[in-house]
Amino acid sequence: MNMFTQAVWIPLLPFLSFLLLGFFGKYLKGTTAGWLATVFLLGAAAISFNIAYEYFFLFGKDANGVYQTIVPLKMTWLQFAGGLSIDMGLLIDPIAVMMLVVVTFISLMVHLYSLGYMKGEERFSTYYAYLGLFTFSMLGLVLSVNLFQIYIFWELVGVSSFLLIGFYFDRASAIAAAKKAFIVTRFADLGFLIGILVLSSAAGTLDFQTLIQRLTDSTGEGLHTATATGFLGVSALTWGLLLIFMGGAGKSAMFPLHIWLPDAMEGPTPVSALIHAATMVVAGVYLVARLFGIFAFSAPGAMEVVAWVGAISSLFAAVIACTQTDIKRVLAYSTMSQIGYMMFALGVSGGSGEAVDGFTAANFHLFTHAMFKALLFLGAGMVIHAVHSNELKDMGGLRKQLPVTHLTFLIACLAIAGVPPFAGFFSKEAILHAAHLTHPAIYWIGIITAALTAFYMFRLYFGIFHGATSSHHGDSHHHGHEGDFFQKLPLILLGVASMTAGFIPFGNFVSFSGRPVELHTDLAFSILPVSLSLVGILIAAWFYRKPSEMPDKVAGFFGSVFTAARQKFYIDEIYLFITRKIIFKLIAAPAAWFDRSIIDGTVNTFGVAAQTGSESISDLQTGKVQSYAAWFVGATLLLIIVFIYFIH
Amino acid sequence: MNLSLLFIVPAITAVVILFTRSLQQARALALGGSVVQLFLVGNLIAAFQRTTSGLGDGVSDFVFQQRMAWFPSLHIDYFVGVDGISVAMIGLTALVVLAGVLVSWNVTKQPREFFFLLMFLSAGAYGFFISLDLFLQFFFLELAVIPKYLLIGIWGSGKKEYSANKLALMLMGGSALVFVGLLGVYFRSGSTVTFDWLRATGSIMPVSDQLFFFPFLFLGFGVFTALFPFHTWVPDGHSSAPTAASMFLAGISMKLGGYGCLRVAMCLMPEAAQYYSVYIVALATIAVLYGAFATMMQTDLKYINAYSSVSHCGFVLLGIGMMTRSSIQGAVLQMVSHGLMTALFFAAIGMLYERTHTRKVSELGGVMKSMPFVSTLFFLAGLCSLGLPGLSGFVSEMTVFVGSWERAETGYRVMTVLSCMSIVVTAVYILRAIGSSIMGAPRSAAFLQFKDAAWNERVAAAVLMAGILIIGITPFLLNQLILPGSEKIAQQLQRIILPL
Amino acid sequence: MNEVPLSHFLILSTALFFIGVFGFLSRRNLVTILMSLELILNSVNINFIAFNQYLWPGKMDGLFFTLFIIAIAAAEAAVAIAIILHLYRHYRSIDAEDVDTLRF
Amino acid sequence: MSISAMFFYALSAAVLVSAVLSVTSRNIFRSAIFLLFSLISIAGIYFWMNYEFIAAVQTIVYVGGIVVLIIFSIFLTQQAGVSLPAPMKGRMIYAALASIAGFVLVVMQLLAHPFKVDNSVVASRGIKDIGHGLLETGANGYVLPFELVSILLLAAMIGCIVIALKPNSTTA
Repeated sequence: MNMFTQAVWIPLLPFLSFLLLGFFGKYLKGTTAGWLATVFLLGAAAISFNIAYEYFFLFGKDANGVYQTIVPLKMTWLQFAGGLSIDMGLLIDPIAVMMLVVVTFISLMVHLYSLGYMKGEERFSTYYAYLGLFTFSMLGLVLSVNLFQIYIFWELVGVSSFLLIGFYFDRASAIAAAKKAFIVTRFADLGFLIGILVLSSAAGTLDFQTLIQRLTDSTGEGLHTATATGFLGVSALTWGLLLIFMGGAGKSAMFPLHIWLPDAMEGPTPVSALIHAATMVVAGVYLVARLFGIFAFSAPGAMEVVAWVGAISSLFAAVIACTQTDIKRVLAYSTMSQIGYMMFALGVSGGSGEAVDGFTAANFHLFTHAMFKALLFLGAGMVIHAVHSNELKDMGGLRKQLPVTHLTFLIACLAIAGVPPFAGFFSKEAILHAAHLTHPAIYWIGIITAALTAFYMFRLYFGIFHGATSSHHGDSHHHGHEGDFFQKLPLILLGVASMTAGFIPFGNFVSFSGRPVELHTDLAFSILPVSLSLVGILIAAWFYRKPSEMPDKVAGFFGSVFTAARQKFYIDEIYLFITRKIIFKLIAAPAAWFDRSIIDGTVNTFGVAAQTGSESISDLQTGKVQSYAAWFVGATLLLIIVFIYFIH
Repeated sequence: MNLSLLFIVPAITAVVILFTRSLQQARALALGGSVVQLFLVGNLIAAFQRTTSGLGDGVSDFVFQQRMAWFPSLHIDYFVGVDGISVAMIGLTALVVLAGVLVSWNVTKQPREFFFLLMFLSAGAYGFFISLDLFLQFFFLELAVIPKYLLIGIWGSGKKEYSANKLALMLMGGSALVFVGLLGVYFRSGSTVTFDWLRATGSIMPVSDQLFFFPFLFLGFGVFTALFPFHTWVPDGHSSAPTAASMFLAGISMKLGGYGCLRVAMCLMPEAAQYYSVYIVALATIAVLYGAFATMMQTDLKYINAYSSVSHCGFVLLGIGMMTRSSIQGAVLQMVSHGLMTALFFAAIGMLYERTHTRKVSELGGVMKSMPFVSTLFFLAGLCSLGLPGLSGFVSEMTVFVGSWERAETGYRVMTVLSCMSIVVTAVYILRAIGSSIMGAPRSAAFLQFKDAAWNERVAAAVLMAGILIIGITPFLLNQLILPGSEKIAQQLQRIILPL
Repeated sequence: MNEVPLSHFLILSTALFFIGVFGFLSRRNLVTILMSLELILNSVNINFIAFNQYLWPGKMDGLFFTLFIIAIAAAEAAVAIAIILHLYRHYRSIDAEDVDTLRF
Repeated sequence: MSISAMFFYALSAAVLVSAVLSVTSRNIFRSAIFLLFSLISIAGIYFWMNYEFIAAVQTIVYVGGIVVLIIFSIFLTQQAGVSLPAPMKGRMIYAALASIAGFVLVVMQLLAHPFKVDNSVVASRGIKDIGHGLLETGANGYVLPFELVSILLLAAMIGCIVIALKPNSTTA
């Protein structure tokens, strides 16, 4: 079993690359730093794939054919005096291995792609150092054995995301976006932290395995106390899980904590592909999946919330995505929408029966989504490099100029739209099937979202690669090459993955019980979603393939709804109102004023009182000997009288 | 290990510095003294580990005890000894003082007196942490006040006279309260008068006396550690003080208070501590949140760090007030961690100020380009302050939170949750400060010309960073030092012998 | 002389003492203040002599004290007058009200 | 009342009257002269009590020394014939009240106190005895204070010279 200790190198290699580049990066010329980091990551990816192979095919199963949870390494990191402890270690189970593969693979692709994309940047080595830090943190998160360990790496991915979003730190918008991302997720993490405290105090442990075991054992004491005590009519356990989910929702940009994700597109595009599409944003899904047992068995209420938040986010984001013109923002909302899919897939599945397939479906979608969304972002990066703009209106007719990009982008669009036989089709079908079983309403939301997804993705596709060549960038032909081989390679690899990932028998590897499950692909069931997706694609083609008046007419038809969607339903404004007007004006400013005026004022008043008091007393000190004598005589007499006649 | 050396070495260094002729000599001596001190402290830690490892797990005793009669007629002894907690605090002091000497490398105004006072201060702090006799401890506490007044008044900036007066008077007021409390302990605990900490903890003071004297001791030490509402010396004092003095003030001096609250006030009067715990927790929560919110509105980097110190020291008091085993452990961790972090923050602010001559957030910007090292430092200090894992702030704050959560009463839960909220507010103000002073476009062409940190600044930063990283990445090292001590204190606090 | 009771001596000396006090407090000229001081000292001397005579006639301690007081008074007067002259040179006045530099 | 007693009361009256005049006169020179009378009357009381040596010392030191010194200082600091500035009224009233109050208080106390008058032996107080007493080193000897006073006088003399000397000879 100890062969899995090698997994420790998976996060450590990127970390070493971070240290190396962080300290000595400035001495490396050209793309050396990038190559160094890529080599390190290649090592990590190789180990991940090796582990995946060994786990899934050789040693992962126990005698009954069930995938085991293996903890090859665990050490006490911080022992609390009260009995809890934060452990650091490695936890290998199907979802962790799946995530290892995803993270290292996408990260490797991004490393390769950035060699060309970021070439000539002033802080090239810093960029790679940050990438290393991020990859390290994300892998650490994936491998966590302990609720607090996951929180630790959770924060670390947050800060690496901050660093990468704010990579162009001389742009005010980049700083604002980075701050926003960090603060919003931090706010969500507050919930996470309190959730951890609630769960740990109920279970008396922070260790995942023990925690899940104690909180799902219906005869155990931990579960009993956690459900018996409550607050506002909701049991402590449900509160804890909801608060933890709040953390997950923040990281995964679920409504209403999503506002940071579109802004996060200020970062370099490969970063968006890595962090804000494929890996970090699915951490919330991963977290819920990690604690799935508790959710499913002990807190169905919390599951319900997860399902609905996911469903609302997916529809909400899809609507907004239809109206945005910045291609990266469209992709960002699309990401949010797809994560909503995964989230409600988890939410709708129960702890047993056929519904539990939702768990597998969510992870499957996570896997396929990582492939095609990373591909979409990397493709968008190509496009943006070609036209030097993020705006859809500056693009058009680029299919000749960027053939590889065009082809791979199309594959990714087909995949995300759920057209068979591309990857997205399979995972989406599984999700819709799971929803159909338990939550028909969410199933319909899913269907509508799927159609919208097809529409806005092909709106993007046709807008970029078809239609009139934008006059604005007519001169863009002379830098019309698509970048070097190493930029194209990731596109091709990801394109292949997007085409074929659906055929992986995912249910054989990842399931809640550890036993293989058969994911549902049923022709009759698939007709509706697929045909709706095709309708979406056709409408997009009709609207955007050639310049047409239809989009404006439709926009006019929807009127204020369209405007609201375009303005992202004013969520940002609401947040601004809360922060600027309430927190700053009504809490922070009064606090600062109170401190300076009242508290400091009191202190100063004491000072002034002492000073004036002593000054007025010092008037007695005239320097005139006779007045002293007068006081002396008078006081002596007084004392004599007092002592003789009043005190005996 | 002779503990007396710990304050004798800096004291001798201080005196010898008075006889130097130039800046070069003075600073070399000060540096030498602090390096020797660091070795001494390293030796102390090693010796401590050796000695206590024989005692078995979880046993905490004061080792290296020394006792000599000092004022026999008053039963005042020269009595010193250390446990894990004091060793940790001594380690903190050694690091901060060394860094403080290094960042003051180019003090031009009366360097001899400056370094003299700095070393003198450190002698006071060392003495405070090793004392086991309450009077001796008070003596060292007072010793560490006056030099601050001079450091701020002479080498400070801004409205330095005002700040120096305010600081000295408020701290003196705190000491006066402490002394009243100590007299209470002296006369009322046990059958005979005693200032001996060990004896006083062993005997039981009548509860009515505890209830009367506890507020004196706690509030008195609380003034030192910026207990709300006695914190207002902190912003003014820190902002006017020269860099090294700020570092010392926030890094060590505020910890004298926390240490006193824990070691003296709480341990000597556990019953009163139980009784007042809810008030302590409430005040601490106010300090945590209120300090954080007040920080959001500050525009001067030093004020930002000063107010955030109020907030962070609130965690120390929160941990102390919660009185659970983990929370006490967390309070001690937070003392060490905050000491290092805030010293680093002040050092970074000092470096920025030295070059740009402004501390206003609005007048800075884009210094990352010309001063990557200083900026990274600033950034790391900020991240530590907002509790990023891998840096020390995370470890200590989480321990405080976990410990606080162990109190299941609704009121305590509410305050714990409120205190947790500060992690968001902290993120807001730290990122605002970083975003507008470090990042962004360079404010002017002059901002591209600044020189990055010099060797002395780099070493100073490295010393503090090393501490922060060691605690942040391998917290178990520090933890094994302080865990037995915290357990013992928690046990003492759980002692309920007489019903209230 | 024994028909005069001790108390009469004491009343005399008390009266002289308070006349001196009155002068000390009310006069403004430093020389007159010094003169009032001499009266006060003399009242003390009378007391010493009277006590010696009436209460301890077998001893001479009161006498010696009186002697020493006179000697000290002489020294005091000399120093005081030196100071007065110095002040006069400095302030061109020996008014006690004008001499008030001894303050905060 | 015997003649002797009447002598005492007359001398006392002289002492008090001239003392009062001395502290109230507006002419400083007259003040000094009244002081002189008062001191001489006190010397008279000492004579009347058979303390001839003290009376002599009183006459020599006070009358011959101090008063003369005072008169000299008056000459040095005061234009003759110029009357003194009027004392401040408030201070004067306060002084009078305080003095009277103090006098009453003390007199009340000493009248209430029973002094144990000793009529036994009267020690011989000749010059010889005084000389022995002053220079004796035994239990009743006063040689130490005597020496101290002599040092004090020396110090006073040097002090006077130093103080009264013009501060800077070059400016003189």
